Amino acid sequence: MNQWKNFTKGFLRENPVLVLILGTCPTLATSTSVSNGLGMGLALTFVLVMSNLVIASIKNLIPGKVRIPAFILVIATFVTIVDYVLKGYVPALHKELGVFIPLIVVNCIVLGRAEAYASKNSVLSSIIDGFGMGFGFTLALMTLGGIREILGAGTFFGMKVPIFPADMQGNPKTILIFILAPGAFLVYGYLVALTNRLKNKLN
Amino acid sequence: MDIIEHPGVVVAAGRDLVKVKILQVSACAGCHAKGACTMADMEEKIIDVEDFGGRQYKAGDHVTLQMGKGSGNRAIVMGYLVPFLLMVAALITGSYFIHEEGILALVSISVLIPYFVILYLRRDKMKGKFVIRIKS
Amino acid sequence: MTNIIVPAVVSLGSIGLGAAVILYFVAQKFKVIEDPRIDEVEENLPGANCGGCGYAGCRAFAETLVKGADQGDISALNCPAGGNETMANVAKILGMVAEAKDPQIAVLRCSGSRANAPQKVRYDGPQTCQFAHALSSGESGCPNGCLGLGDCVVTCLFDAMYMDEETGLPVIIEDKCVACGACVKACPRVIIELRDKGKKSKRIYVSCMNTEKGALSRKNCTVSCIGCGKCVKVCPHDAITMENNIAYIDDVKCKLCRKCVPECPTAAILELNFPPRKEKTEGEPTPAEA
Amino acid sequence: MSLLTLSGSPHLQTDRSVRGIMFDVVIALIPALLVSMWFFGLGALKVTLVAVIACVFFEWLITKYLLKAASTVGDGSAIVTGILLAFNLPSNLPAWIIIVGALVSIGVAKMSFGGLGKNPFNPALVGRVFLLISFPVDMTSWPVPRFEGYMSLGGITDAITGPTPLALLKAEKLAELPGYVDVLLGNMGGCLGEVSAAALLLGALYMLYRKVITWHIPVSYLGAVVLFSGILWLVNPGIYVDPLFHLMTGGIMLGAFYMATDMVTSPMSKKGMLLFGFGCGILTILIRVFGAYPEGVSFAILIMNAFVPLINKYMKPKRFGEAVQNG
Amino acid sequence: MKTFTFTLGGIHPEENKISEHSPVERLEIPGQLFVPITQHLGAPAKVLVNKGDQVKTGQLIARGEAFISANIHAPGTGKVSKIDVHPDQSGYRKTMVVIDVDETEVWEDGIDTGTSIIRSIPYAKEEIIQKIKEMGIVGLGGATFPTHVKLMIPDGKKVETLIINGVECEPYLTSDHRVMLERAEEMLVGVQILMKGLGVNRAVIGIEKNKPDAIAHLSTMAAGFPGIEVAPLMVKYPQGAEKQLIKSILNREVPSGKLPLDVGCVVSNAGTALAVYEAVQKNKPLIERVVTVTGKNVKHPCNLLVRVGTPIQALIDKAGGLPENSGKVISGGPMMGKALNTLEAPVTKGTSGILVMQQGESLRKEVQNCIRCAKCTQVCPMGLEPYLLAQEAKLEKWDMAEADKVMDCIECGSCLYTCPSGRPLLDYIRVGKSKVGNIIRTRKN
Amino acid sequence: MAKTESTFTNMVATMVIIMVLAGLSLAGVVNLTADAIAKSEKEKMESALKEVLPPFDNDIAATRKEVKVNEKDKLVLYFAKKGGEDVGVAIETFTNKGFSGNFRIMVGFRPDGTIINTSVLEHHETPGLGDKMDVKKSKFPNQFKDKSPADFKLQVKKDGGSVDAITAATISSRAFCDAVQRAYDEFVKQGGKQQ
Amino acid sequence: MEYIIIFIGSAFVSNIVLAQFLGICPFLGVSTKVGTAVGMGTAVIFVMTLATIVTWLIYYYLLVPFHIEFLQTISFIFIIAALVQMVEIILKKSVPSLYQALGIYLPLITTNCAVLGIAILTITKEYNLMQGVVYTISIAVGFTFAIILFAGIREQLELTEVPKGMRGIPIALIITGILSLAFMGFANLV
Ligand SMILES: Cc1cc2nc3c(=O)[nH]c(=O)nc-3n(C[C@H](O)[C@H](O)[C@H](O)COP(=O)(O)O)c2cc1C
Ligand SMILES: Cc1cc2nc3c(=O)[nH]c(=O)nc-3n(C[C@H](O)[C@H](O)[C@H](O)COP(=O)(O)O)c2cc1C
Ligand SMILES: Cc1cc2nc3c(=O)[nH]c(=O)nc-3n(C[C@H](O)[C@H](O)[C@H](O)COP(=O)(O)O)c2cc1C
Ligand SMILES: Cc1cc2nc3c(=O)[nH]c(=O)nc-3n(C[C@H](O)[C@H](O)[C@H](O)CO)c2cc1C
Ligand code: SF4
Ligand code: SF4
Ligand code: SF4
Ligand code: SF4
Ligand code: FES
Repeated sequence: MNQWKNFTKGFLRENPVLVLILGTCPTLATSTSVSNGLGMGLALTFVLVMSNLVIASIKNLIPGKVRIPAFILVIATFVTIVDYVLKGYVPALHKELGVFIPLIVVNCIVLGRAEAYASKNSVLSSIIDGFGMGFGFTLALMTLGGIREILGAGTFFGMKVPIFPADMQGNPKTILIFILAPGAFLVYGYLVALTNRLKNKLN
Repeated sequence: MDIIEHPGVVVAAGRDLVKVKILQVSACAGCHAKGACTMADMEEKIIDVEDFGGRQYKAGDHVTLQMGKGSGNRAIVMGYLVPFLLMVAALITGSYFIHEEGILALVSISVLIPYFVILYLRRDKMKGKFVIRIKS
Repeated sequence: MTNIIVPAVVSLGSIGLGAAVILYFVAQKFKVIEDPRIDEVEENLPGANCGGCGYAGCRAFAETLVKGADQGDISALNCPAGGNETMANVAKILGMVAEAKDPQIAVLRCSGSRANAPQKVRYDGPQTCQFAHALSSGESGCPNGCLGLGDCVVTCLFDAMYMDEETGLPVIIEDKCVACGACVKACPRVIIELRDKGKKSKRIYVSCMNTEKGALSRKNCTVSCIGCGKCVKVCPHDAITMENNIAYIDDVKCKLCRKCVPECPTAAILELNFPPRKEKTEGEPTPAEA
Repeated sequence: MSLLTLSGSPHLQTDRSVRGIMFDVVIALIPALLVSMWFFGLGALKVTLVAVIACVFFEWLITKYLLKAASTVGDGSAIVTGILLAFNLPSNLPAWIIIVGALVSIGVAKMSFGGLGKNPFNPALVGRVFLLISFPVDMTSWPVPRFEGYMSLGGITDAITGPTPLALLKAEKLAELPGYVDVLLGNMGGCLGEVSAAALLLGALYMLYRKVITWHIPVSYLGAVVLFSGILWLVNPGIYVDPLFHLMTGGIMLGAFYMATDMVTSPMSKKGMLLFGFGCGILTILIRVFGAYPEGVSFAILIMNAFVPLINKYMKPKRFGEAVQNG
Repeated sequence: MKTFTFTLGGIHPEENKISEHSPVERLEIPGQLFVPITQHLGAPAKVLVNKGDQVKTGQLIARGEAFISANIHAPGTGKVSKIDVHPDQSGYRKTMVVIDVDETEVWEDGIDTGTSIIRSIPYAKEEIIQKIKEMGIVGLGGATFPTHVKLMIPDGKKVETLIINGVECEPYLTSDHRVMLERAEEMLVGVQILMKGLGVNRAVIGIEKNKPDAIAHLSTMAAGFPGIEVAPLMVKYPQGAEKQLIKSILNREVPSGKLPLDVGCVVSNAGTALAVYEAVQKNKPLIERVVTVTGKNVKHPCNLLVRVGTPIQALIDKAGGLPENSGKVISGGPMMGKALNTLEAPVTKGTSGILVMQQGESLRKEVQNCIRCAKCTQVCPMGLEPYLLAQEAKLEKWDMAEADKVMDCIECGSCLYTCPSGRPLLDYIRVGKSKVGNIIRTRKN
Repeated sequence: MAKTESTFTNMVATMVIIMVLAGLSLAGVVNLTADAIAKSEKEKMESALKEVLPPFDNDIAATRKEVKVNEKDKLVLYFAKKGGEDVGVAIETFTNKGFSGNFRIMVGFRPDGTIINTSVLEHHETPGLGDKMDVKKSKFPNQFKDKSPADFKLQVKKDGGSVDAITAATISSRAFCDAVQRAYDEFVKQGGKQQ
Repeated sequence: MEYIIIFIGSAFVSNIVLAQFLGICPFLGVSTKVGTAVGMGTAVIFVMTLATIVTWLIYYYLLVPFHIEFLQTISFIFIIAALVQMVEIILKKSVPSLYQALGIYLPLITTNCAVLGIAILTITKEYNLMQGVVYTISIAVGFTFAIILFAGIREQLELTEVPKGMRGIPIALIITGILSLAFMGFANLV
């Protein structure tokens, strides 16, 4: 496959979040704002790219039957690295993402890519694949986070988006629910429906 | 009566026993992205069926297995619910005598051993409780 | 800081050991990975899940194909929606060869349009052919004719059919129909037939399924086959048979000579995609073979 | 002679229609609307109109442009949803918030599922709870009802806001609670539709008479409220108010007669309806007494809505011949 | 007097018994009679005559050979002009014996055409059953189940009560009502014959309270017939449905998939009792029956004694012709009857009425989404959930439909009648019943 | 490169090797980040302390004093000095009356018992509502500044106190007062300075 | 009392699926049948409890003493995966018929983010063993409760024709959203 296509397939056609519906938990939990979405997206992309790289390079060394445990091990290592690095250098983000950082280890996107792609393809394609998928994930999380942040908090990347009237104390009357749990499900639901529609239109 | 069905393929057929291979998929595999996510999400299991109405099967036949809902529920109770309750019971009673939590934890897990040993000893008796048929 | 490295390495090492042992036995016992060819074959199928192959969906068909290949024979399997090209691709994946099959197409064997078979009563139940058929002989009174409520159109996954508002009959769009046969199954009156597409899509067929005697069927519809047998006599290739008051043209035997068409007193035989006939005098034989 | 018509039996159909049923509900709600206009002035009318128009408009828009189907606004259900949504809002709510609520009610809770009859959750309540959670400030500042209210045309923004009896309860201020007469007539703070128990009862009687609803859900709902709050009251009358007060305040009357009875989102069998109502009652008191929110009706009904499929599955109507199945 | 009724569901459509007070008139035999060879539930009868044969009135022209089948007799004197297809009440063409009727009527030997009432029943049980079978008697209540089969109680079953169905719960129809008024005595003898045939000594005649004259008349008459009682019933549709009637009168419920036999009773229609009387006491086969011809716009709504095989057009002509704005012609009542697509179709043994509906009332309501109002569930006399069954049938979930007891539906139509959304519930349920029925049958084999 | 076979030894060997490698690299990363993590935690605490205390010059971390309230909950006190003089006490306090459970705040007191400032350390209150008790989000906490709980009644006005509650977040406001009151009680108990 | 508070708090107030966003995949993916949902729930309760006990042991008796808490993620995932397999093997060896019946009845129980997540959260929340077990059970009960309700609604929706664009995942998410909305009513119940 052409590498560009390989890279872009995760954007829409095979978007892991909006089309394949993988890794739903972190998607819902960490999309309360664009920056959280971006943070989670980057963390996952890092793990994805690194584990794809390692797995693609050692794929022939691993006996078939311990393939999956070996992959998990590689992934878990990178997850722990990300966990500690974030804790040390971006503690605020680390706190926001909480348990969802270690949970990257069971994320279907990461393992699925390792198993379905990196274990069969060259190092370069695997890295590109990792970047593409990671980018698609990040994109989806940021879209979700963007919608939720604008509607729910009246901000975008923390900057005020003045579309809501203010209350007596001058705070904008935002639609709070969007940064709470129900809002996450609703926005995600409609986004998936919309993506399906878009995808069908493109075909 | 509610019947549960599961497709399978005959792998071996004898006079009294038909062995049927089924593919058990995980909940995740019910989702359409199963191609992308392959973490332990499928397993083949071989099911022994004695009740097949004396019909002739040969390896490779596609068949549908049937089981009463009662059997399924009983399996869940015996396979998951009872051990769970045992574990919790051991934990609660144990907590009155054992104050070192680590040992308590070990004790509560280890009650499962006799349970499964008992199950093992009674396995032939249990056979009759899970009636699996081949749908005609 | 070596104090954490040693226990880390030791404990991980031992977990790794334990896991490897357990997993080894587990893998030994159960783990299966589906045959990768199934996925590959499935990818090459149209993915319409139309059921034209006779299996529950494209995946089921892919499984069957793989199994068939293992047993060395896939000649009985065919994907009408994908056609010969798809079958050739699939066969290649499986290391087999697929024989090309003559393409087929659905034809509607009824010409009972609103004009030809006028409405005698009004049907007011649920608007599906299935119900109308179960209730009575239908609006025109013809017990075998099209009910015009479009069960077939709804079933077609390929948008290959539409209802002609004027005639009240479904129309099959030649380029789109893949001959999956879904409509044939959907029609309660079984008046859609899959026929060989023929050279340049030329087809000749009797567009009527009314098994009643001629006089009776004429009462309901002006273009019904009345079972007069003239076409049977005129056909030089023995392609036409008469059963139950209805003529049938065998699409394999028919050489598309068009001799039967003018013979039919009720114009029940249709010819499709032929060049227009030259003006000709009565009874003159038409030129054989187009 | 024209053509004969064919159809399967039976050849008779009742003259009751969906539209008729919905308009019966509208009629039943009129007394309560009048009472709330009396207390809250034109604000009440404004809120109701905005909600109804927005609901109908969104339903029309969605059927036409998203579902691409024949319009269904004629069946009147969007009007009922609109009125009931409005009845669950304070009378001084800004119009744009009401419109957001209407969009959620109709767009999310109803049309996403395919429209009338397919929604598992009560649309008006989904809308209300959505707003409650999104705009807790606006949704819990109740204008104080004043007899002269109907004269202060649109002077809504600066109306004095005051607590509802239930908010007082939450704040553990039993002393300031209004008396029963005020409560019955509606002279207290609260949403549009929950103010007058008497007006709501009048409408409910009409619906019962017209057989739009049956007695099962309201009776078991109110029964459970009395039972549960009664037990609490008997245990400690010092902290817990008496059942009658619970019955008369907040949205219980509105909920029990108009919202829990929504046929779309309530069980099909009589047994099921009784259980449903009972569950609503218990949950309402549970949330009122122990939860964060002063009022639990909306949540209780929504939670019970989620149980309806299970209730329908396991509580089938009594079948003919069932009793003697084994005899 | 105690009023009996059943407990679950039921509706009360407008009764419209317009022809209630019109005495039964005889309709003259038309020029041509179309006699279908299937006029009963079960296998078609085998034709015994050939084209061109001369037949006498009451002559056996087709024999029911299968276990569940019935004999067919010539309803008139004349020549068999052809044995060919002709549209029946569904509009599909079916095999019929067509008789060109002669001027003068000649009855088959042995038939007593006199009017005297014979009360003594000198026959044994088996003879009675044999005679009923010979004379081709089938149930006139609608299902046209061969009556002799009902009388043959399988070993091990015990029947204690005969219930005579004089309910006539269908709106408009009045034929049973007239029979019970005008021919009460003969009918009661018929009931006695049935009792004897069954070997029971109790019979209850169930009559809805909207026929007070019939209740009164029969009650007095029944005094002279030991073991026969009259039970007044609440006016509620479908009071006349077999299972509901048994529940009303005996407070027993026929379990799902079981027959009345299983709760110790047999149900027969009032008209059937009369036919039994004529068959056994007078050797008269079932060749004519009372048919109500009615409708809001029909000029002369009436009750006619009609020979089987008479084209429906003739009945309508007799009642003053088809009104200008007719929308639907129904064979039977408005709840269970069949809409006709041609008036050429003949009257059969099962035709209880011809109802002409106006255009306005004949069109179905616009179909809307089900609003889950549960009205259909509330009115279903079988305690089913029609909205669910219909949806399961629509989406072809046959196993679910079976589990939800679609086969218990008696097709009374109460659900469709009552649905405010105008959903075609019964249409779907019928499809469900036929599919599920097939599935069950193939499973058994 | 040929694929490694799935023999028992191979499997065990690979797993062990990868595990060991993973262990090594992780231990390395942990070592590398340990300082950063410690630093960031310290900074967080110090910035909170700075927010609620006047300038000080002692090693404040060393003055840390824990007071266990029950098995899980504790108060933590820090004593600030400048030039050997007590300038204030910072008390890390908690409440479990929050809208969504516990939250922890830091309150700084002058030796005379007036409140210098408050800072929210950890909370789960609803964004947009309860989280307004944070200085960064609203002016609500400012009303506590320079007040002495001795005369400033730490209750919301609804309950008869002196505190203006956050609109629609009375519960959080009440809980906030509860936490401050607890800190003040401890302050009084400790006599306002390090003992 | 403390346990009751943990129970209500974790099963209803912050329901694992509806408020904490864990285990969404099995929640959305599990069969639409109520019966299966009940079975799945029971299995999850057992597996989760077992996993918590074991990981708790490992954490406090292995990782903490050796100061290798950073191996938490890595060791937990392995231990849980191995546990799940062990349960399978033990069931298979001890009572093959029971094991086979489960195979037909239930989907496979896999390690998903719910099991791992709860094991980690039990540690993060610094629960002792008893609290941790109660917490886990409550969470698992909450999960079971949510999937049963959800399966019921989906079973009903199977018979109503949902608009094409919304079918499948979108409508499932909308239902979950509304359910989550309704569950907010439990807020602050404890
Ligand atoms: C297949 C079949 C077998 C029946 N067998 C008997 C029977 O043995 N005895 C009997 O009394 N009735 C029998 N019946 C008649 C039914 O009980 C019932 O009277 C008949 O179907 C007409 O009822 P309906 O008009 O309410 O539909 C049978 C009916 C059917 C369809
Ligand atoms: C909904 C329904 C209504 C019926 N109403 C009547 C009725 O009013 N009168 C009647 O004789 N039979 C009625 N029947 C038929 C009876 O169930 C039963 O078949 C009949 O009384 C048996 O007698 P028969 O075999 O002599 O016809 C009805 C059946 C159904 C399903
Ligand atoms: C989603 C949601 C979150 C809420 N969060 C809080 C909160 O964090 N803190 C709080 O005090 N009240 C919160 N509330 C509001 C309370 O439920 C309630 O409105 C308040 O306790 C009483 O209102 P008052 O402050 O106007 O008297 C929240 C309400 C909703 C709907
Ligand atoms: C008795 C009755 C009560 C109703 N209650 C409600 C209600 O509480 N909320 C609502 O949105 N619609 C209500 N409706 C209208 C309608 O049923 C509702 O919009 C449907 O849920 C939409 O599918 C009610 C209708 C009736 C007949
Ligand atoms: S027209 Fe019929 S055969 Fe052709 S594609 Fe459509 S359904 Fe298939
Ligand atoms: S061809 Fe058959 S299915 Fe299609 S409209 Fe005609 S009757 Fe209906
Ligand atoms: S037609 Fe069937 S489902 Fe409908 S009410 Fe009558 S018995 Fe019930
Ligand atoms: S009566 Fe009609 S609308 Fe009401 S539940 Fe039944 S089918 Fe639905
Ligand atoms: S991401 Fe949580 S279960 Fe899949």
